[in-house]
Amino acid sequence: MFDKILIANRGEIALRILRAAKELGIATVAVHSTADADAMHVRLADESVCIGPPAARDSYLNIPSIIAACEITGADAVHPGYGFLSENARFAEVLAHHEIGFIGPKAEHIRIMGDKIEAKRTAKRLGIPCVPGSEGGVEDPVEAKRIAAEIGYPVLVKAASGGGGRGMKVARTEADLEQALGMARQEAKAAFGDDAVYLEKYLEKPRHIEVQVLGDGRGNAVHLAERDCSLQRRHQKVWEEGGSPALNADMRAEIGGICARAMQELKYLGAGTVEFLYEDGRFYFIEMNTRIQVEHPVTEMITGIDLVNEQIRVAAGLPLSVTQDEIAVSGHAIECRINAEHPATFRPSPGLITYFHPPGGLGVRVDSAVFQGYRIPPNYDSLIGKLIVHGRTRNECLMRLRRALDEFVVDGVDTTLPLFRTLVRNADVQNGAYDIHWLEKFLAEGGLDEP
Amino acid sequence: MFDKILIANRGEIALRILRAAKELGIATVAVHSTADADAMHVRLADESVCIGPPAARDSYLNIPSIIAACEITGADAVHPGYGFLSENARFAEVLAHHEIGFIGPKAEHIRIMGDKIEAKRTAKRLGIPCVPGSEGGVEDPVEAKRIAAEIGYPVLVKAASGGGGRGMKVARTEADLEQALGMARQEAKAAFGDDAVYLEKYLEKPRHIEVQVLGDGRGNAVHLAERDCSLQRRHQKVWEEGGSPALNADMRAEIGGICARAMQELKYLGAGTVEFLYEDGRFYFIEMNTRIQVEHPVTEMITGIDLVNEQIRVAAGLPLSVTQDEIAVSGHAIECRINAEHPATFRPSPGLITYFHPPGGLGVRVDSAVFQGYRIPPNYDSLIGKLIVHGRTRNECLMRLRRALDEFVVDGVDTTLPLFRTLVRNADVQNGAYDIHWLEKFLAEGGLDEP
Amino acid sequence: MSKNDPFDPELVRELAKLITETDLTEIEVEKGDLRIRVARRIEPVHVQVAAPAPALAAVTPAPQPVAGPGSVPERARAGSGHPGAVPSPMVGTAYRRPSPDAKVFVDVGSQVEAGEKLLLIEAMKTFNEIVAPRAGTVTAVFVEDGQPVEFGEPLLVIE
Amino acid sequence: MSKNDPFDPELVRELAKLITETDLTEIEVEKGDLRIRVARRIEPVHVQVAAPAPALAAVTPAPQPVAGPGSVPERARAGSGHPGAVPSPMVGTAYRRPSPDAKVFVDVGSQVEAGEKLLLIEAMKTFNEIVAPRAGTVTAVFVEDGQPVEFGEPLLVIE
Repeated sequence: MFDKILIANRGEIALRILRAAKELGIATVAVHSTADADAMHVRLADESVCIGPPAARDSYLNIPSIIAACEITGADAVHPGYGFLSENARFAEVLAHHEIGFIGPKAEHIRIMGDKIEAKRTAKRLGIPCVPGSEGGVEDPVEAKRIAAEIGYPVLVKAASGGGGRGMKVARTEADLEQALGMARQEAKAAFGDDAVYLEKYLEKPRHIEVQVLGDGRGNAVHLAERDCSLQRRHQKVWEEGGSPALNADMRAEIGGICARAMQELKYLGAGTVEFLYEDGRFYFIEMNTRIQVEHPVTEMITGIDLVNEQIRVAAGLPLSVTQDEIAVSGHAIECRINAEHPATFRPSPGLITYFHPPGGLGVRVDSAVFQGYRIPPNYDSLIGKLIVHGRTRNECLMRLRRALDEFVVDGVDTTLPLFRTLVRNADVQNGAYDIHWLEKFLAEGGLDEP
Repeated sequence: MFDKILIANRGEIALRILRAAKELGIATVAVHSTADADAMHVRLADESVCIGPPAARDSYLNIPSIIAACEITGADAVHPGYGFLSENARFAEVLAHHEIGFIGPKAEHIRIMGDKIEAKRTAKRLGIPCVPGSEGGVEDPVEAKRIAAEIGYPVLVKAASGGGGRGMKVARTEADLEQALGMARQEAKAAFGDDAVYLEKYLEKPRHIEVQVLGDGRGNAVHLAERDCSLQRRHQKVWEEGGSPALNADMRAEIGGICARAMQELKYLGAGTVEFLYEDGRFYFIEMNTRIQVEHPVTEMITGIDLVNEQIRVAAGLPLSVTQDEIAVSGHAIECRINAEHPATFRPSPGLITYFHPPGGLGVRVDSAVFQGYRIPPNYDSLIGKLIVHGRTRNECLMRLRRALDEFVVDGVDTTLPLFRTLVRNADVQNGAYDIHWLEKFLAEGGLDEP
Repeated sequence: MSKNDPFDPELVRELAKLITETDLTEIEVEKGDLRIRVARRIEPVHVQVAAPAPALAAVTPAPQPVAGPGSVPERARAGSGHPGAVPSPMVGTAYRRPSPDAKVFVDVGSQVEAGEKLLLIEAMKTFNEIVAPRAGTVTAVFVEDGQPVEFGEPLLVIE
Repeated sequence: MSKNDPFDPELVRELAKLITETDLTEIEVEKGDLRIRVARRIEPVHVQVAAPAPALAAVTPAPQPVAGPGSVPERARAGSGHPGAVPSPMVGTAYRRPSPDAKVFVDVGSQVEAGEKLLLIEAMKTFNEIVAPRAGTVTAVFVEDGQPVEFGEPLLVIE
């Protein structure tokens, strides 16, 4: 096991990692920019090193500084958290070159999954379902119809050289297809000088469902069920829950099993998330994140497994602490990402937290690195805490979330707490009847204006 | 189900009840003394009624005021919490007379268990193991030896009319017995004018182990495993954990089964705790508490069952939400009672809390009704919060507790946090090697003076 | 502080007391060539008052009045500062007359003797007489017939 | 403080005492041509200092110094206020001489030109030259040979 872990991150995830290390009896080094000298994890760490000015490129993204911090403190491993250097294959390689452990996947897997085309090719090879399509240019309307019939309507006609929505047409029926094909070609030709187009399944109201996986790097890998992160705003997840209101135990076991087997074949190391769009009972691979995710506590609450602890274990060469048979989903969990932002305009609201009182009691977890008197710096993201609530059933979880949100007090800065107080009382949310467009629509329609 | 619950208590248990009611969608009425007008549960309740001056006898123990508060608010049930009126059979009867629900056991069971002799007689009848003894006066040394051999040495010779330790002698072997008998008789004669003595099993280093039970009042009852509350100071529990480090699964199932069957026979209603001394593999009934207990979260953390929720359910005539088969112990939990007291002298420290920051993260629960800016009144007990930590194993739980204690900040008043920071690092505590005398001895020997 | 100080510290203390009593955040006094300004940022107090309150304000309906106009705390606040206020000694329902068609015991303007009946408070089906603690004139009545009252809530004022 | 000061510092001390005693956040006094205003922001200061620090102090060993005497923050604090301080531009290990048996680049009393070598800082097996940002005299050196330094930590003072 490692003796001393350097935490190459900030905010709540830095504190999360610090907690896991402390619980394993491992010493901790906090590295921080000058803007984060007063951060909670810096105060709680055994040692701290200032690695640069506020700008992330000069501090949290500054590989030489972080390596130097390892050298002067004698840290034998680095946990990169999420964001920053967490999915930087070169960082993993530089650490390896300096014989410092990287608490994350193998560099080659980070690289593969960081390349969209390579990732999709690998997913397909591993038997992970992808968005079906023509796999190449389509010219002949007859062939197009055959392929479209195979993948099912609606289909999307896309310019091979395309981007930015130009040269994209939706065909909802076979009757539409010929015209869509013609128009897409014309647009593609005009926009890119290339009229090659291809077909892809078009998803109208997909959910975002992702599967948590863990691997020991030697061919043992498990899945820890799924999280439903469909409630998004500008592609940012806002509310995550597990299990998905859309899946039952059989569907969970099936998609989970596919992901676990894929990771076994890949000899994947550490924690990862296979992200899907889900519509009409079918999964379509989007990407794989090769790091711990913001919403990982949802999985921890329903499985009882400490994911950061497992990350550290397997990075140190130990086996996973659980087998697939021992992993069971118990109850339901929801996470709300509380941001220091205006709840309606979402304008960031950095500044001094003049009062902070988190909720407590049964089934309530708060992962937050802020405290009363903490000044949120304007240099980083606006996440100030995650409220994660567990209940024996989804309904109990929702009722508990409601009362926990009502107890949560943050003064001095705007927060998105009011948004969640509205969401938890919304009938669609209560029914789990939402897709990835729901929240944007709800906000556009003035959902927050209700009394 | 009830529409509106009046919470006839204060402090953290009042907030605990409020949370359970809110999660069930039930309206709440907080009643409070003038000293508690700013309490958190008063602020969070749907309605509040001031019922009297600070002295408990004029407010929290004032039955007419509480009934009047029910009348003017239309509350249809009262939850008494612990302490105050929670084990007052007359209160239960007065409520029944006013057709207001009492969230607690039947009055007759409160009465039986409130009477030490009647309680022991009932326990025996129900097959609950009691301290073995002579069941009456013993005069003849030969008979005494026969009985002592039966119950096993050491035995205690006790004056029948006795009290306060006078007329009590311990006989460790048969050789001691005759002398002990003679001396006890003499002392008893001198002290009480009555030389009748009886024999009882003497426990030297017992643990305090208690079994949580739940009944629906119609003959269905379950046990929810045990809590070990051996770490006590002046008969006040300080640290509680479950399961007991001294029991294995078979022993748990056996004593739990005995208690559950007893409660089935009694047709017990609501939550209760059967308390035992435990030594050398055997249990000896002390008493039964007919209420929710301070340390109930330990059981909630290892079983996932919300005990206050169950109390409300069964009081409203609903069945228990679980059967014995569905109750499983998962992991380990420890509760620390954080008091506003000097950690070494235990002198109460009421006053203004100038800073309050509870710990968070995975497996950490804080049940507390205090907040920054709250002034702890000098009129009531000094409990300001309970830190309850869960881990998959006892070791994980201890490591997590350690880091949670290190994160907990309470400024402005003295607290017992430093005591717990010492205990969690103590080898005996870590090994679970303690009995009911351990903590007193540890403190007397200057255990807190260590660096 | 010496006599030739440009100001009297007692004046500042007095203003500090006033600022507390009046719940103001700033007082400025100017007389002749003397000007004194005192201020108190509410935060610390605000914390006390505001603690879980903002969340409450944001999401829960305003606390239900037990009955009658305004919540109990509001009503209580109305007269509690008055030195002649008679507080309720118990929780219950207040009645101003001995029976529904009788006239009220007292009203604004009534002269009362010490020990004279002012109100009845019903609790647990028992009517409790509330009597005047001293002689004087009733200058305000805060409760209506059948209104619930809590402990310490001002019932009326005798001056 | 010189005799011809325009005010008596004792007055300010007196007002500071008063502001504490009265729990005010601001006092302003004006008399004739004298005006004094004192203020104290209570919260931020108090909170910053008090935050989780007490728990740390109570239970964890004092933060380990990375090496050398005193923890990095302590050392950093030592010279960081000085206007002539030269802060470290990087994390690494400081060396005061080009090789173990050479003499130091500079010492207290050295005259340096802008651009002159002051120290080496090793990071990732690379030695980085730290040069004087301006000419002057070295009046203090805060680092020892082989001492780890963090970003922004003062290395020496040039006056």
